[in-house]
Amino acid sequence: QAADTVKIGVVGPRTGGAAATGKAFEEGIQLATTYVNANGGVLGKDLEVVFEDTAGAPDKAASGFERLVTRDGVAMVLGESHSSAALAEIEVANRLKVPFVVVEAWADPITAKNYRYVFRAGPSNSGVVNDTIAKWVVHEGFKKAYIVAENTDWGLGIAELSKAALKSAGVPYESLVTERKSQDHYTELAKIKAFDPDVVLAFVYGTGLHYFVAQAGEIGLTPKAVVLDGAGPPSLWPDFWTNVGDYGNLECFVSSMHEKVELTPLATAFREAYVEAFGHAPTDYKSRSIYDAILIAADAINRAGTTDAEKVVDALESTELLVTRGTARFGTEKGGPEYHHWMPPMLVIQWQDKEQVVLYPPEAATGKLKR
Amino acid sequence: MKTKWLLLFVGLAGFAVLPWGLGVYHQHILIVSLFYVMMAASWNLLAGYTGQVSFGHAAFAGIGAYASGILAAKAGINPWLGVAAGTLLAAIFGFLVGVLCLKLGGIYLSLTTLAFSEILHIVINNEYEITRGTMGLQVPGLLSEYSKLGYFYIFLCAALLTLLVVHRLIHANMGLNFRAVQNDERAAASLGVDVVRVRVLAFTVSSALAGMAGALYGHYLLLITPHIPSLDQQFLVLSMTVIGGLGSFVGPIIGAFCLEILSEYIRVYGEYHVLAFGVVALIVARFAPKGLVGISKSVWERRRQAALPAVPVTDNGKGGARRGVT
Amino acid sequence: MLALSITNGLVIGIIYALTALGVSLVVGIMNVINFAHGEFYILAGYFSFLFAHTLGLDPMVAMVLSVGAVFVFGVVVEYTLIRPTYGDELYSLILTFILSIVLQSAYLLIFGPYPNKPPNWVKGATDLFGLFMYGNQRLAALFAGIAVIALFFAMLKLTWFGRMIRAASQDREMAELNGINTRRLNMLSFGLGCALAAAAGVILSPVFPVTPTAGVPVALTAFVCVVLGGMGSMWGCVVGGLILGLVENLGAAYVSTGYKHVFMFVILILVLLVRPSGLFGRSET
Amino acid sequence: MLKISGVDVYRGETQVLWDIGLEIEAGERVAVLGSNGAGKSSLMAAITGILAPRRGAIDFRGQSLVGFKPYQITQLGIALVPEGRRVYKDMTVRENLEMGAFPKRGRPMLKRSMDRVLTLFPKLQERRQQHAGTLSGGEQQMLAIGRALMSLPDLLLIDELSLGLAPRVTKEIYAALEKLGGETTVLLVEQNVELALKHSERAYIVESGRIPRTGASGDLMDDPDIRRAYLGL
Amino acid sequence: MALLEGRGVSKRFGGVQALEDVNFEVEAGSIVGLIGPNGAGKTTLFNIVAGAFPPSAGSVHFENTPITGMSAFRICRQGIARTFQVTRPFGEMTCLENVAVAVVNRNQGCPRHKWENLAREYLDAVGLAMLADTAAKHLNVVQKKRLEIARSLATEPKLLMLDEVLGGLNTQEIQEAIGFIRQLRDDRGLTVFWIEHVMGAIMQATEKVIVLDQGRILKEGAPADVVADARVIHAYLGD
Ligand SMILES: Nc1ncnc2c1ncn2[C@@H]1O[C@H](COP(=O)(O)OP(=O)(O)OP(=O)(O)O)[C@@H](O)[C@H]1O
Ligand SMILES: Nc1ncnc2c1ncn2[C@@H]1O[C@H](COP(=O)(O)OP(=O)(O)OP(=O)(O)O)[C@@H](O)[C@H]1O
Ligand SMILES: [Mg+2]
Ligand SMILES: [Mg+2]
Repeated sequence: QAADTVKIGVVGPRTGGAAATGKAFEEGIQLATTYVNANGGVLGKDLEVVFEDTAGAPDKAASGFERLVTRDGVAMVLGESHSSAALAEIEVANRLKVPFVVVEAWADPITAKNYRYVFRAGPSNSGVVNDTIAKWVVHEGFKKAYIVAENTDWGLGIAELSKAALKSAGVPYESLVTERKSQDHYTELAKIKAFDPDVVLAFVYGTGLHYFVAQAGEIGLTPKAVVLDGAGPPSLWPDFWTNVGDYGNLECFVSSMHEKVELTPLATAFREAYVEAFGHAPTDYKSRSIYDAILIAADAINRAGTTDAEKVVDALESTELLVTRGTARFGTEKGGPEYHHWMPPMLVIQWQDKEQVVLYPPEAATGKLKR
Repeated sequence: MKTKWLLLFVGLAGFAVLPWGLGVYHQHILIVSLFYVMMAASWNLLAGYTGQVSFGHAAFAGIGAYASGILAAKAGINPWLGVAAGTLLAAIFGFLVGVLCLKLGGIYLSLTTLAFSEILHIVINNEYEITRGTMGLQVPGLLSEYSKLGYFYIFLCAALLTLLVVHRLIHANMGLNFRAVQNDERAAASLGVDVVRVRVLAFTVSSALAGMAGALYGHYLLLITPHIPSLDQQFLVLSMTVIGGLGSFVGPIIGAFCLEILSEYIRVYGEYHVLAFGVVALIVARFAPKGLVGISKSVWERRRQAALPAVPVTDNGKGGARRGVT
Repeated sequence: MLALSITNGLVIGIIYALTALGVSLVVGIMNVINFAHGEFYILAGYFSFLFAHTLGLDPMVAMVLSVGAVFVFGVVVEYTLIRPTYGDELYSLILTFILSIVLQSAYLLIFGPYPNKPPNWVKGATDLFGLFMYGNQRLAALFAGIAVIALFFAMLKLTWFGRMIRAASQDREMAELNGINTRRLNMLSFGLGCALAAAAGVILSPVFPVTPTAGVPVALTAFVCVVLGGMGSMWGCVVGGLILGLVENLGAAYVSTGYKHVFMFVILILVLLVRPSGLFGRSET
Repeated sequence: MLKISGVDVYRGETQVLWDIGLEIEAGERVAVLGSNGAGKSSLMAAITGILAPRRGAIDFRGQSLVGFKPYQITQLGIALVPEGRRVYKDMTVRENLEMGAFPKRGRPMLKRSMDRVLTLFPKLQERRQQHAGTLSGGEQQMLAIGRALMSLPDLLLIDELSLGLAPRVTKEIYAALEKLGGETTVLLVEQNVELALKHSERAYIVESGRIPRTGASGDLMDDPDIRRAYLGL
Repeated sequence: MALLEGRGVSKRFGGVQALEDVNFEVEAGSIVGLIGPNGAGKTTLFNIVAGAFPPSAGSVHFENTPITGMSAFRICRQGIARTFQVTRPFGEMTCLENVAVAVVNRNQGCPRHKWENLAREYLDAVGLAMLADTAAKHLNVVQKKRLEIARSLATEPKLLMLDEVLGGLNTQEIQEAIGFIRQLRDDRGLTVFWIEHVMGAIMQATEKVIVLDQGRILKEGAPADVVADARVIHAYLGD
């Protein structure tokens, strides 16, 4: 067909609990399409991105993904921030043979299944835990750790990985599961306090984290112990400070973005474009993640010279592209979760008087841990 | 009578060949619609014909789905057997919940079923190793290799089966009992109707049907998630029935197709579509409690009323009550 | 840890009771279960957020205004939706169920998915009996909750309006014969029921910021309280609320944090099995 | 004082009263007799506005009551002692009486009428703080009458005064009514025809929703048909 | 021999002692009247026999087998049918269907055409044939009472309990009704237990009258003796 645009699909939650992510995605999409089309577009045509809401629900995600392909005829699909949804989507991608670049879904199986059409240009649970969190815990020399996981696939999954990592690092720990919907964590926190850890790894997504941090402060668990937000974005959400108040100070979180630390010139360009477009600094780093993914996709299609799935996959496998978070390069050795996976560097950041201070990795550090 | 059957047959045949002319996307919509037909029809059996508003219908679908899915995914049982097992389990749970609160009737049933579905949710989330929590449980399909057409016919048969069961129940003698119980329990009992049995029966059957629908749906999506037994689903099923026509046989069928197709078209408006849905449901429920079917009926009635003069119902010459022209 | 669980149980329990009172009131008088009760609670939270942050009003003023606004909204709902359903409890249940979904999605559109948190009245935490630290805002909520409940019962016992409510809830027709305009009374008491939800909402939203869907568990707990305490029994649902609060927290402390919210349903089912009319309910023949 | 003419009343779809006509002068004591289900209570319901007549006129002191709600009619000075007492079981005797004085016409006089009722029914005096549900049938009936009197009605309607009451109690209550004297007009519905005729000046007979007969109580008492139909003699 | 027999039946509702130690017998094939002032406990007694609720004390025997506390539908299937004082038709259903409910529960699994005919016969018997397809809520009071009788007959009972079926009938209709009930007894061999305030009817129709007053049996015997009894006149008929 002689369409005058090349269509790419993006899946993500625009409604439901994590609708915030969808918003971040849309921002990233806007900036990326402008950028790509300003730099020659795709196959000489304009790039067009179709957004499909998955509401974070796997079944919606699966049918939404299918709709993108069957109804809108997109060349490839990017995005997703819910592992549950992503795991449903990769099945469809594999069935329909459509290249799919996962962006912010961390569950290992996504790439560990070694599907030919599935890629990941973003963190994975094992990546974050082993390369960043565990190393940081050791680096800071914490004595006792406590692991709190929300009862979702992500929470429980990453908690397991952390236990393993801490065990092998020889750091004594305890852990508990918390009800995802619950807003009241006092009893849980009392349990934690009784154990008297000096670091708490909190794998609680969304505002659940805000309640957790605030209440941890109230019952006096912090600042004696440090809380690490194992997800990242919630600590950057606009209402973080209204929800946690002063108790947010000295809270740590993992993130792939930092207002000061910019690993590549493209990152700077992104921030400027973002401020230009939305009038404030980027809040949720996921806008930048999707931005990268779109650049990668455009580059792959251009190198493939066609939208034919097989060729595009080959092109993706040979990707060597400088994006905002460094140079994107997908692993190709089958077997583990590293297959078709590019793990961008993650940072551990601490709020110090509402200033983001990078603690880890040392080479990027802008300050020391405060307690 | 003859013509009626003929029409029905032709309609069915037409519907059966319909998907051949459609793309996979529209086939998908048809299949999902059929799923909702099953859900709505079986919920209507309960709410519409015995006056028990259950908020646990989606939960029973969930039980069917998870039972079948877990058997297939973990124990490698043939999905078809799984579906049967799921249906059975849903029936058993339906029976238990029924016995627990049907003696209480009305509001209590509604609240208990609500509680039941909440419990189910929490269990699914916590028993993550078995149910895969919100990540969803990957399950094998019903067909050796995936075909929308195949699924369409499976769902068509299942839907017809459901409708048949419901139809038999409400038109056989049992139907009389249902309506008697709904109208006046004590009077019914005084005429030899075993009220509790009638209710438990209705509840068990409708749960079983929901269970079957859920199990099939799970094996169609190839993925079973807590969304199947969610309140959102319950809301969809309820509004479909209410908009179509509570307590009428065709109501749920109409409602299911209308709303599923509608929702596909207003999906583009993202967040707005749930709202739009709710508002429509609210308006219908408030101003036309008998739903689309009721509306068309009353229009038809008025025509007839106009046609022939209202017949006064005489009563032993005392010039008593006239038939209320409503 | 025990001390903290119990304290926290009582605090949460009082709030549960406060929310449940509204449901109980409406059931008692109109025999209507307001499924959207939780959404009224949430609405109040949003209002006090708006009034305090957007309009920059004093938190207390904002709270009073919010309760008032929700009361008015409740009255409107009664007039437009509930009135035609009198005598058909299931019909009203269906209507309010749909209403709750409508409100939820409306909130999502208007206020977005993020939680909205009105300003705290007080900051920091207090060391209670040298046993544990406890958030001041929560203590404040506790006292506010007790105050509102006390006020409500005083109103029932001492004012004409209270007597009207009690009379109508026992015998509508007779109340009408005693010169009570029961239609107006319905409207007012439905509004009052919503206002009670609103009171709970404004008191609690600084502790637990409101989100579009946060009303569902709130309403659910309220229903459980009401059934637990016995339909229409005011004291019943206060006791019910406290029981739930304690069970939940002790359960979380000593049995399982993940199953925290299952405990109350288990209690509910047990009660239904042994005493269907609830703890304080009169079992009618 | 009260004038009813050509009234048809329905309960839902079923007609229960046909073309009823009835008149009461101020200060009179009038009885309404009839078998079960004849329509006596329905008549009361029609007067007090619980059932809106579909046809006919009901005038009270020259003012039409048609279309008025019960609470409005009470304000005008008509009080009903309903069939089966209908006291507020979970409220104390005092609160029940206070509810009776709810109408504006009664409220200012609350204290005074309270004393009046308590002297009229000394039994209630003892039970002031007791919950009405725990009263005996007779006491409940007294309370119901007392509650009706609290609104200082000009016209008092009593449905089934002796319903389920021991004859002795019945006598007490009738005695109390006598004490009221002429200041309150009374329309009395009775199962016990004997009693009713004894305690009224005039009587209407309701039979399957119609009023086939009316007359002075004395005459009716001696009427052979009445004796056969209602006294089974 | 007594078809129905109650021994020491008592019932309390909260404060109200509705029935107190009531012993009674209803002989097979007889028509027994039950009278007494309002609130005497007549309907309550019926409710207990019919299983609407159990007695607080005492026992009820039907054909010498205890039926105390049996659920209503079982008792009905044993062969006891009752009508309600304030009629309880299935308003949304047609008269035919109203009766059919009784028919299909008596003859389980009987096909449609069969129960339709049976139901019509019963409607015919009470003179409601022409209203067969009218929704019961549209009937007037008298018709509702007839419908109730048709329904209870359709359960093919041995004992028929009537609660004030004459309420609202005029004198001539009352005569017809009495004839009808007599016939039921003579033709179908029914036993009738009958609450009625219309003394005339009781006098004519019954062989035996039981007088209840404030939950106790005041007098039991032939109609003539009963109305002559001073206490009965005092408590119920009025002196
Ligand atoms: N709530 C009701 N709904 C429908 N019909 C009713 C209702 N109450 C009474 N009826 C019917 O209306 C008719 C008139 O009833 P009403 O109570 O006025 O008679 P009554 O003379 O007061 O009888 P009673 O002596 O039992 O009080 C009766 O046949 C009765 O069956
Ligand atoms: N379900 C109930 N709950 C509480 N009290 C009841 C109940 N049913 C009846 N009663 C009381 O029991 C007593 C007897 O009532 P019952 O209906 O048997 O009288 P009855 O003899 O049938 O009078 P009537 O001639 O008016 O029908 C009355 O005081 C009544 O108030
Ligand atoms: Mg009456
Ligand atoms: Mg009776």
